[in-house]
Amino acid sequence: MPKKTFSYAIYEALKQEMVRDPTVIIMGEDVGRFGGCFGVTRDLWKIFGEERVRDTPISESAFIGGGAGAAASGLRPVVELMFVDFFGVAMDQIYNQAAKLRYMSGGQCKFPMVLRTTIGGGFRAAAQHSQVLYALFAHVPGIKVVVPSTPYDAKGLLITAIRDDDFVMYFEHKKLYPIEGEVPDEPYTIPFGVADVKREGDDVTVVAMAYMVHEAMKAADELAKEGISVEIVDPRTLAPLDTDTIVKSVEKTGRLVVVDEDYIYFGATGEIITRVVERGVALKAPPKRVATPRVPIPFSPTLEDEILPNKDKIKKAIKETMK
Amino acid sequence: MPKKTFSYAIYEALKQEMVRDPTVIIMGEDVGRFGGCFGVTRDLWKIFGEERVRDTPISESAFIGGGAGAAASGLRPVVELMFVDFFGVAMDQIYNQAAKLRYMSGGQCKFPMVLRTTIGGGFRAAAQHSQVLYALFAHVPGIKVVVPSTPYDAKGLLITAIRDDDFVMYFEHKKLYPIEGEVPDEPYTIPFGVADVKREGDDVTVVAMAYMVHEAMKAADELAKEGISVEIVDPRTLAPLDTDTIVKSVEKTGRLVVVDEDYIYFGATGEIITRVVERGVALKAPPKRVATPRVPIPFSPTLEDEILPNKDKIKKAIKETMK
Amino acid sequence: MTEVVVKEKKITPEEIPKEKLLWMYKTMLRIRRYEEKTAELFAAGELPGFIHLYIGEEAIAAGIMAALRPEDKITSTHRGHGHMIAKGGSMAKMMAENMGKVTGICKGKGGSMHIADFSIGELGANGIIGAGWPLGTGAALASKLLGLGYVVVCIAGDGAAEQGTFHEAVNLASIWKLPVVYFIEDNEYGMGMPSWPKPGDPRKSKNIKNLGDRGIAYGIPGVTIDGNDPIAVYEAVKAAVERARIEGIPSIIHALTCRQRGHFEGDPQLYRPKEDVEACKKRDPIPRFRKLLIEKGIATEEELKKIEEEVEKEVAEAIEFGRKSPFPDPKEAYTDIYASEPFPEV
Amino acid sequence: MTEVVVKEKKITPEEIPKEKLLWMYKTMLRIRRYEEKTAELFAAGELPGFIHLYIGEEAIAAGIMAALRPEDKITSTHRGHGHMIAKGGSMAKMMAENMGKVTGICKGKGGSMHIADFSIGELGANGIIGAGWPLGTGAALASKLLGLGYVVVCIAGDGAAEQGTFHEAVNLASIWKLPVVYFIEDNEYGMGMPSWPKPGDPRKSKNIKNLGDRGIAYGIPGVTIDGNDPIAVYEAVKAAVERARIEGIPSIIHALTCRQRGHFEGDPQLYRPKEDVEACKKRDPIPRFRKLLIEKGIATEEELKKIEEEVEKEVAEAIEFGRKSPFPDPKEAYTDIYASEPFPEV
Ligand SMILES: Cc1ncc(C[n+]2csc(CCOP(=O)(O)OP(=O)(O)O)c2C)c(N)n1
Ligand SMILES: Cc1ncc(C[n+]2csc(CCOP(=O)(O)OP(=O)(O)O)c2C)c(N)n1
Ligand SMILES: [Mg+2]
Ligand SMILES: [Mg+2]
Repeated sequence: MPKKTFSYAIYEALKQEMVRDPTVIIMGEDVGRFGGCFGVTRDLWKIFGEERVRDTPISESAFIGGGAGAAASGLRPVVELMFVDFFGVAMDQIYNQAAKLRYMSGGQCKFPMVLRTTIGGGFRAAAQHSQVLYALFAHVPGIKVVVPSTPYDAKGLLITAIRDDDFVMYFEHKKLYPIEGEVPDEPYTIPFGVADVKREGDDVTVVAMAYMVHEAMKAADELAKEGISVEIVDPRTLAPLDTDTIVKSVEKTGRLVVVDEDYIYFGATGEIITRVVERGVALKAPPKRVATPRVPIPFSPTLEDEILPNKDKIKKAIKETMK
Repeated sequence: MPKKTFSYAIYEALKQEMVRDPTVIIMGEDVGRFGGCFGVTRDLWKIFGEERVRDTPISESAFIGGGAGAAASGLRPVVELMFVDFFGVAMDQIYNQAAKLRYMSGGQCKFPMVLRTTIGGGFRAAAQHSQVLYALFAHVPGIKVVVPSTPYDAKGLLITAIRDDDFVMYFEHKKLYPIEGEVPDEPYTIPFGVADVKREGDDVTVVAMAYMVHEAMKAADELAKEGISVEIVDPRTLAPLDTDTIVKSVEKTGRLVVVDEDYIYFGATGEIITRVVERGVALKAPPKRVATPRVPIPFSPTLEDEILPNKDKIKKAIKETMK
Repeated sequence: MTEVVVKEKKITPEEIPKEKLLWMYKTMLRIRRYEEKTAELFAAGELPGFIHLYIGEEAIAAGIMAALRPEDKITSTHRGHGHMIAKGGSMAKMMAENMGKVTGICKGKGGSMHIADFSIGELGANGIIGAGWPLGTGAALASKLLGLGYVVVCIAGDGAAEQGTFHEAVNLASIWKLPVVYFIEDNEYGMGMPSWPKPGDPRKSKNIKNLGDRGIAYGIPGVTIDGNDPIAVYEAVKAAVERARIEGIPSIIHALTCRQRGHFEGDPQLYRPKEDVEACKKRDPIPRFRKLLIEKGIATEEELKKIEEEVEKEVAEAIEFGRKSPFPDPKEAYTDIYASEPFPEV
Repeated sequence: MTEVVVKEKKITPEEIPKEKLLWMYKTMLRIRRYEEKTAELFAAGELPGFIHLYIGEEAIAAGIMAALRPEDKITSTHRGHGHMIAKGGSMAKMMAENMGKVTGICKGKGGSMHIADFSIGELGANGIIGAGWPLGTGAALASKLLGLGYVVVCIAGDGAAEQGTFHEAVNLASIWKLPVVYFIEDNEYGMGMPSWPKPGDPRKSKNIKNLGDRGIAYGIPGVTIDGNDPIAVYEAVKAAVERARIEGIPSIIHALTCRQRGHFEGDPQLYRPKEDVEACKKRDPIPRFRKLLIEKGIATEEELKKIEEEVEKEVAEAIEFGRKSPFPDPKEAYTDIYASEPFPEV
């Protein structure tokens, strides 16, 4: 299979879906001539024209709400929120409108809209350009939350998202863009709600998402040398969340570490641990979480490195469950 | 001690703090001549004048962000967001500005602002006027999250909030407003991060917040007759969360049910259960949660009653942990 | 502060076909009677939740819809019963909805603040002030890109015009040349907050009276009109809709009206001068329009009486329909969230 | 579309004290040299994160601050180095901040997008476009209610003027009569999106050229000025600040300038016509103002040379200070979140 970057896999999915379905359009800040803040949309504006690849003013409420209105009226917009950190200027259109209008109308309309956004720290981009925040959207009803970790997943999940008749939020970790992996040339879909066991193992289950899958993989590689066998489960979507696969893995290993770059409290780590323990799975050690503390992301490298989860913190947590 | 309603307790706290400290001001939609959408601010505009009790246009970003700017500049604003459901039009000013500017500036400024807001269903007010949502604010850094359940707590916690030099969000469940309880006439404070055991018991620990404390109390009363002894812990603040008190209770009872009117996933129930299990507390039965499913709050009484947590659902969950 | 400059009407009643004039009258009346009964039912405890009545503002809904084609769309507000009726929605299904019945237009899931009928281009009331501006703008984008030829009228209140969404949406439509009209119903209050000072009350929610002037901020036409005259509304909307449909030029229309009742049912209006309510009732658009129809010889007393009887009957039937309908099955709470149901978890 | 109507200047250079003129010149130059070095340091990998340079826009910061009193305050943006320097902030502490050092003005926690110095009334750059409009409005409210007598100038870009926060904040200040000035730096781009069409690029982010006209929408004065002329900026701000301070009348000032470099360092500007960059460089405010000072006999070559040398030295020292400073201790990550520390949990 050809190797492609995560960024290219997304670009390819967008391009193929735009070819397939003329109602797919792209909107956002600098998704056109700039090629996207991170270069993901590249030359799509040249291929499909500026009617279908629309640069917007800095008016997120208008173009996200506009995307919802367009989705309810026959278009299939893929809207870009440049950084998830900016969600606060448009949250009402996201969670009260796009997410709920179908229900409130008794199912009269649908919202085939995808909201792509970028997440993640490590770029010294400080408190308003480094967050993850997907737990906020998984908390409220009416939103499907997609968190790919590999180029293969990125393409398949994005195509599913675009073809889905519901409102989907699709989170791209900025550190993943240059990562390469095998990606088929033809379009394919990956169903929502199906976790992927990214690595099999017997001693400890690590549930990790997005870029943290890669940090967990490194940790597992190193621990393998120490004789600890780690299984890594990547949920791929947080809403719906594939509890069965996670539980099955923990039933096998008896140990659970959840790794998440989002803030630690009231988020994904607590949810995933609870999904397991409420099923009554027998644990050999208390479950652990490795996540970002409830601290605004600091700018200085020494400070940012202190708070972000990474391979070493994951290793430490895994080892603690083995004591 | 005199009996007062929850609503009056809040009013009294506001009045006493405005008398004590001339820098305390109130801002929000119809907090003045209307007396507040739920009548909480009553005649404060007459007592303190319309300079200190300011009616705003329907511009939540402007007056919440304005509150933050004023707080950083010497005022101590108590701002009202009429329903928490409206947070989406002003979330950036809440979570990226008021909550983070102190940190980003290296501690140069402080934000003695309180954002009061109302939560809760049961009023047939449908999907955009019935939500709870406090978990969203407890997830992100820089916000203190206060969730009173009784008139006594309401007054003491609000006075603490107003005197606190940090940004505090204060959540008032609409069903609590008419509830009466003993409230001292003089001002007093209740520290943040200290849970209150609202009822002592031996068999099961129920952690409940806001109006759900009362549903849990009713459940406990009924179960007492069946010989089940329920301990009810009210965290009172979610950030900070008094894990110690909760853990101590579960260590005693060995059983845990978390009751929350907020949406079930990626919220408070998962967080509280995880706080307990990650400490390795031995449980006699899997922990349980009773919360609102991830469904927009429906309008029709039959539908809304179906999804909201209540006494009977709490009883059922408690009994399941006793099997 | 600018003085209100209300645009001079150019169309005379004689230039409008009689059926349209009678349609407007009947529409206003249908709304009025529906709302009056709603007030009674609310007081009697038959309508759960929040209810915001349109009484006194009927000329707007009638005038707007008289200027639209069936395929044109609107976005509406929490005060949306009138928009729904005028756009052609079923009174019975709306009444059933507001009673929380399964036969309601939204199956009882939305209620008064969320009534919608996509089949007639009523894209939804909204519980969030100002949320409709972007949503309608997006619907206009779909019209343009898919070549569907419809225009969207985003209707919302004077209060909604202070939300940031107004600014963003109008600017977007202006630069993208979308077929949309932004219609501001200025009923002089946003809940308890007056649009501009009242006797003994210095508060105001804006510093200009003529919100039509805001068109200048976006390089589009804007106008302030008498919102209690259905012909003035019809004329302004007709012109704006034509510009929008043919040239992709959006407009702002600011219509002056007033709220005869409280913000919501049960509001004692303690914040409001009594004379203000009286003054508003004097401006009632329905007797005024009725008088005009008679005086100009457009309709006879008998014709109007007949309309009035038809309306009474329709409203009574709507109530009957609602009352007889069952509440939804509780398990219906879990459907209609996603189009791709069943969803693995709620 | 409206044509740009740039307000005629009334003040002549001769009417301004020489020290102020020289201060403006020096300030512009201090910003320029600081930014040039910043570009070099960024390219060399000495500055982490995102860096947005102010090169070409210096006349605005110099002109604004020349009109302010020390107690007046500003809110700033991601492109805020120039505002900080002109307001009187320490170059050295800003450089240290941008290097992520503990001696930085924000202890290394904020970085370039969040530099702030409350001690001089610089209430903070902001990573969120448009966030400063409400924040500054609130600071103006505090000035009014506490009788502090300062005025706030909210400075942000043309892009920021399309955010809903602009609309809400300006309306609020207008009805509340707050001592605030909304200053729009129109550098013709918001990232890669032009303010109005460029050769071969039909895009635009607004449909009017003269954003000063937006004052009409709020019933306040608005003006569009030449943002590359520090005297024009000084004049407009002086008038606006006086109105604000004495009468509580806010204003909108729209200043036309241009961005000589990419949106952020590392931006190859592929979306931008090459001629546009060239044209912008030709409009450079610094040589223009220098020429004026010489031609009008206000300053001699020697005087200006001396200033230029001082500036070089100051910048060199700032870099030196930054370089020599240590990075913060990692545990500092957990402090400064709350004023009431220690907080029980992070
Ligand atoms: C974002 C938001 N803020 C506040 C409210 C509460 N609220 C409901 S109706 C209303 C007044 C709306 O005024 P206007 O837009 O003039 O409409 P009117 O009720 O006068 O028809 C307010 C403040 C809301 N629903 N949404
Ligand atoms: C709410 C928000 N949306 C988008 C961005 C991304 N962004 C950063 S700078 C910028 C352009 C800002 O343009 P303008 O306000 O004109 O300021 P300039 O950079 O031209 O000085 C954009 C879109 C952001 N930081 N915040
Ligand atoms: Mg109104
Ligand atoms: Mg710009």
